[in-house]
Amino acid sequence: MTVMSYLGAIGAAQREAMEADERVVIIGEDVEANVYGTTGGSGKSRADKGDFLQMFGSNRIRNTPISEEVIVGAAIGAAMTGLRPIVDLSYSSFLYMAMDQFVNQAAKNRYMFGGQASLPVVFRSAMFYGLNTGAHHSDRPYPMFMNVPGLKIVVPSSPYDAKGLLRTAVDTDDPVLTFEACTLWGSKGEVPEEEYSIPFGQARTVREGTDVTVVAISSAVPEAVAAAEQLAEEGISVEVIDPRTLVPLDTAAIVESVSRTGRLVVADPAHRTCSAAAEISAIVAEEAFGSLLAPIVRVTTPDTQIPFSPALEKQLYPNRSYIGDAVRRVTGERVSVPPTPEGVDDALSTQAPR
Amino acid sequence: MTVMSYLGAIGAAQREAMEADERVVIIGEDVEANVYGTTGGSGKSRADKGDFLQMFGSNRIRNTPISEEVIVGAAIGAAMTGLRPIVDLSYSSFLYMAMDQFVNQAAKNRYMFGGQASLPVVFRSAMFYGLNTGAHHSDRPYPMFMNVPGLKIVVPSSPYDAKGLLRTAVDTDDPVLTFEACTLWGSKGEVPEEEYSIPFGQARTVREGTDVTVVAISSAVPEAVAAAEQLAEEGISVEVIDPRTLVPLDTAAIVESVSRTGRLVVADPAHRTCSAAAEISAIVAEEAFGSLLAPIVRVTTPDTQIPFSPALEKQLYPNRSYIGDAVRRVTGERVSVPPTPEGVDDALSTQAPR
Amino acid sequence: MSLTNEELLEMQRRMVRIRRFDERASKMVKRGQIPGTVHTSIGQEAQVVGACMALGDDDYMSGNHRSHGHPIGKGSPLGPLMAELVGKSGGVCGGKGGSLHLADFAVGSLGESGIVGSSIPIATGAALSSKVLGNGKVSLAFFGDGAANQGCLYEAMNLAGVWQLPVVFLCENNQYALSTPAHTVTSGVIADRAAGFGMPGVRVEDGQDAMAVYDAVSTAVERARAGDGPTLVEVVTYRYNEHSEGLRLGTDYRNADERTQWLERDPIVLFRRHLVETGVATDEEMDALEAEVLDEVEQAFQFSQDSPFPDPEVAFRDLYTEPIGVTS
Amino acid sequence: MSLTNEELLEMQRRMVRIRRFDERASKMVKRGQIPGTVHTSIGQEAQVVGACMALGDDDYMSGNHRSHGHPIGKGSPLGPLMAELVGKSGGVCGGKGGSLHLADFAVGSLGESGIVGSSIPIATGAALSSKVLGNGKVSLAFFGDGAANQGCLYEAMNLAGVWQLPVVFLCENNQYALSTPAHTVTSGVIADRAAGFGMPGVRVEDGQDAMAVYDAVSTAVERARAGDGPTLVEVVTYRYNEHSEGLRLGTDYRNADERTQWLERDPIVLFRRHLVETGVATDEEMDALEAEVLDEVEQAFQFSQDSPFPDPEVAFRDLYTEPIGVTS
Ligand SMILES: Cc1ncc(C[n+]2csc(CCOP(=O)(O)OP(=O)(O)O)c2C)c(N)n1
Ligand SMILES: Cc1ncc(C[n+]2csc(CCOP(=O)(O)OP(=O)(O)O)c2C)c(N)n1
Ligand SMILES: [Mg+2]
Ligand SMILES: [Mg+2]
Repeated sequence: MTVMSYLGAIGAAQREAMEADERVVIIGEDVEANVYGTTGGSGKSRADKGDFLQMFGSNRIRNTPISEEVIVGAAIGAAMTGLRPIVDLSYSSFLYMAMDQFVNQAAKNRYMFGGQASLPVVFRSAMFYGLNTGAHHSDRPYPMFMNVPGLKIVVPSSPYDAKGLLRTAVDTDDPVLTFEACTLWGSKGEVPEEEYSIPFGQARTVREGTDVTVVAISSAVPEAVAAAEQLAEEGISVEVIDPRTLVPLDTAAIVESVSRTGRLVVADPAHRTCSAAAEISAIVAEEAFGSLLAPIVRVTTPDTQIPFSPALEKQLYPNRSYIGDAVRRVTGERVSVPPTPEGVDDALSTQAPR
Repeated sequence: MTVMSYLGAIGAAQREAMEADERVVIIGEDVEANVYGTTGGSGKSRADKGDFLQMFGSNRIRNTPISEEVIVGAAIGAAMTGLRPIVDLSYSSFLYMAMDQFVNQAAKNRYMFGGQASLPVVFRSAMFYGLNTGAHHSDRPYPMFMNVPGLKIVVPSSPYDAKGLLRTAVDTDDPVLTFEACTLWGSKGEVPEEEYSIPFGQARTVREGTDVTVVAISSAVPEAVAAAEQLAEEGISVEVIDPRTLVPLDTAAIVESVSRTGRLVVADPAHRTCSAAAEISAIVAEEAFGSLLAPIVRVTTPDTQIPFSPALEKQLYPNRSYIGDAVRRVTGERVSVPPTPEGVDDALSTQAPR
Repeated sequence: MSLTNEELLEMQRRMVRIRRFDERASKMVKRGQIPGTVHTSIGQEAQVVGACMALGDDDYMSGNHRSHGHPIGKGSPLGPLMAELVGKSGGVCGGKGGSLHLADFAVGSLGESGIVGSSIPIATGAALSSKVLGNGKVSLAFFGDGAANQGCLYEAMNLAGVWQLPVVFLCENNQYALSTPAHTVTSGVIADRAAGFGMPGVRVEDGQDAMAVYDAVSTAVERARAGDGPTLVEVVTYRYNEHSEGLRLGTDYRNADERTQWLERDPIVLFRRHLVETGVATDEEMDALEAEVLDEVEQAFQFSQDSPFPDPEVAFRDLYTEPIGVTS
Repeated sequence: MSLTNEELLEMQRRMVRIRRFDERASKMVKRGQIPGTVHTSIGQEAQVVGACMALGDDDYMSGNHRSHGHPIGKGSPLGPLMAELVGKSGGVCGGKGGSLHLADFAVGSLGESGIVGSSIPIATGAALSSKVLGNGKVSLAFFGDGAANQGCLYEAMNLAGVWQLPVVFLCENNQYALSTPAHTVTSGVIADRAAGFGMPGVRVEDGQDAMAVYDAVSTAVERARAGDGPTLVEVVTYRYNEHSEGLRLGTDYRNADERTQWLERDPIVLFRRHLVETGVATDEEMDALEAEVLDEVEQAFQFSQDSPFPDPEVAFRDLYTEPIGVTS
């Protein structure tokens, strides 16, 4: 085991995948200069050991124009003809530019063509919410991609998962979208020295518990764990489950947990309406209804766009306090309904360029 | 009252809105030749009375290049500066081309700019599912737009609603997306002679009942009604609710109905995961849990893309039989889980060009 | 770039194949034997086949809603195509694609696209893969004058230009996009757009002359294969039929005279005359070829009728390479 | 197209305003007084102001992430802009936009955009509205050399061309998109792309000369106002600072000599010299102008500090014109 940051784990997975298979290429804006920190060695300096351009050459590290639609489309076409591209789209907010290619080509081609195509292509992007990056740089759009059959959706919440899931993504013959959480970039964790991969569709039980199941997504996972620790002190035992992949979704693990706890809270940083939380709630309301002892409560980002001001933004996302309140609510305590404005926090800031 | 087809009602609403306000313009591909039948008189012939180009001139009937991204964006820009455009995007499957403009401009501009902008613009499109139009022409993408705060989403299921809701859409100062159901184009219904509009966020109780609430969307509404009629004969009383607008959603009406019936089935032609049905289920599982006597069952299109073959497609969508089975299931009868393949139906076909 | 006699005959054969196949498909639509519609390439055969013959068997292409002409031009057998239009299990996509949305990977057809413009990036990506893998394959993207106003074309042209990808952008300018005359929605000349993106732009004014198309595309393909990057080729042509079969529009957006003039320069008639005049074939041989193709189309029709419909359960296959258990 | 002395001085004043405002903002980022980052227009003032001065007060414009220069160039007061960068209630968008995502409708600024290329259709739509309403207003879209590879630009150019919309497409070619040199990702010459879309394409080689920019854009604006349609103007310029403030890249993608050379042709120094040499102003007057602007920037800073943060509840306003009750 070695300790790695979430961002470092992504870089390491990319490097190992590129070393393992010559057909793996990286395509994206500013990947040559390692602007987003996943195509270099440790640190961001080209001089440092491990610069991708030096290691793999410009034939495989493809610095692109700002043309998301053709970048995504070309990666799909390349995947259909023998390459295994990793496309770095930097911010998740830029995915909309290529929506037609995601939905009409990536998701449909194999199916429409009766299995003639396989599409080993990974689309990476980072969600920058909570960092005062403004409405054009704060999207968490995975729910809309979950509604598109044919895509696989990955939402790692730890360095270990980020590395193992990304490796699986590259090795899979289907199109995968990974949504990385920028707020977790700096988080550190243990990662095996040797290469490994994590199968899709297997949730991780982050913390065991008996009173309430909290299914938490992406950056809500550490918040749920923090809430669970606090609640443990209050005598409430919380089980925290991280689905890790939203498509495929480990329905069985969630249903099994709820069948034991009888209560479900879903913490999801996406906007509320038609969120991943909505889906998980609906699955449980259909498949584990008999076990339910209390309403299913969603802790999501409310249906508003993301304001820039540090005085406005932070209150919007699921945090330990809202999750804690939701758990208390389903265990019978009377609490105010989240989100209640938290007042002005000091803003986090990030070095990531926009 | 007069009898109108669903398609005719849309045309009539457009005509009345254009007559009422000079700032209303129609922008779209092939709108000049009335290819989709909503910019002409009765019938599709220019010679017929009521041709829009003749009535309103080419300054207001704007036949466009095939450039969805700029069409949508230009309509947004025009709305921000004094026009009230109706954009005809023909098939809902083409909306992805302009996704960035929908999400990053239409939905965000007013909010980001602190209320400086208002965006009176309507985006119309038709969903052609069930007509063997293939994977590129069969999308029902409203759930992904529901996940975008700032847009209003309209799904009319009758001529009366189509006309009244479209008029409201044009008269609203916010961006509205209407998803019309091609399978309902030919359906006829009573419509007032005089101009009228239907407020957003008010569900319609299509049929009253006491045992089960069926919330049905778009073309699932007539199917739900047909199922209810059949179930009535079996002694099961079904209440059918059509939300009519998904954003804003008449949560109160749904919760109230479930609080009486104790049972909920949601019939939604969208793909299952993160569907409107998921959202409605999640709302009820949170807000009406105490009234629920049975699992909430969703009848949706399964998470697969849409195959062309008439032998494959029809089985996929919510129909009276699946809805009936779902109702029986929540009322305690043992039935097979939908969808069970139905075998080969004769395919419907449509004259609409692709 | 000179063709052998066999190749010249093959050129004519493929054009006739497209014509007869599409005529048959049109009839089938009218008789309700095909669900939905089809878009024929009738009148555009020289443009399609002239381009395809300039490609090698292993080269790639992508297309659009006018979707059978391209694979036929590239050499696809007719039976599976016809069965696909009917939605049968013997269809080239097992009935899952249907018209507009089919592909025949066996002949390098990576997919026709029902979404106007959407397959242009795909062909560009195939060219990227050729470039990275160094396998010498060329890609060609077919698209219409209407699609030439989709932004992704210019993103693709720019990307292909900077990376010197082996791709040919082939605009089938049949002068209309559905009911809309190209000149009313196109600012400037399509072929002239190439220059600003650093590549040659060629306009084949007589797109009914298969050899003219062949020559222009061959030059582009050679250029691509030599590593000198992309070319934009615009071919001026005409569709004889309505935009799609069964469609009836109230307006008379195309003038009747115009159609008559184009009918006088029928690409198949012209090329047949050329072959006979240059001694490549006799009139009898040409008649025989036509008869053979008619027979082939009849067999394709029979195949489409005899092939069973797919099992309903097939709807739940092929979404992912490893099924993730979607059944309801 | 000749400017009065007052206008010439206003031109210089706006350039200095941009410079000093952006310098102050840069400092504020480094001191943590602005959350996130800002993108300065330092070095590009002639290109911004030369273009804006060619527009009337009522004319529209849209911009991009390099987002304060444009409204300042168009005449925005500095206080609300500065307050916006800090996220205060006195901000021009009440703190909801922030840098990259702000607008000042009072000066015709319809929105800077954090999404590269995304605001080009907006300006095009404003031009459509001018055309339909016949109100004589012109629109201008600012975008970078990087954005020139987004497809929506070409869709917009084509649409503006066929509809003869009164819009100017202004490409700020500062030769880099973030770390990426324009020549490595741009095939052909941006200005040359205009011809294929049926409009004039002008390249202002000396984008540090405010008058050169002003003249080129004025010609385009006149053309637009006369109903003769769009123009593409490419201005060659240079940003002095890093892509965004606080960003540190490991690679040396811009060469130091290059920067030195550009610093020698500073647009503000050049224009001041021009004004003094042509007798429009004395050196003392120029010094006074600089001092006034510095003072203005200081006041803007003070305003941004004094303005309160918005009430948290403000996050739930302004999504729709009529609230639909989103609070949780
Ligand atoms: C993105 C998109 N927009 C609109 C359509 C509807 N549509 C189908 S074909 C067509 C016209 C295409 O014209 P062109 O590209 O010239 O090809 P042609 O049919 O003339 O061969 C239109 C508007 C579509 N399929 N996809
Ligand atoms: C659609 C999209 N893609 C990528 C980015 C990230 N990004 C922000 S600015 C920028 C470079 C823009 O370059 P250019 O258009 O030349 O403008 P400049 O910064 O040089 O003024 C990039 C890649 C973005 N904001 N939006
Ligand atoms: Mg055409
Ligand atoms: Mg630049």
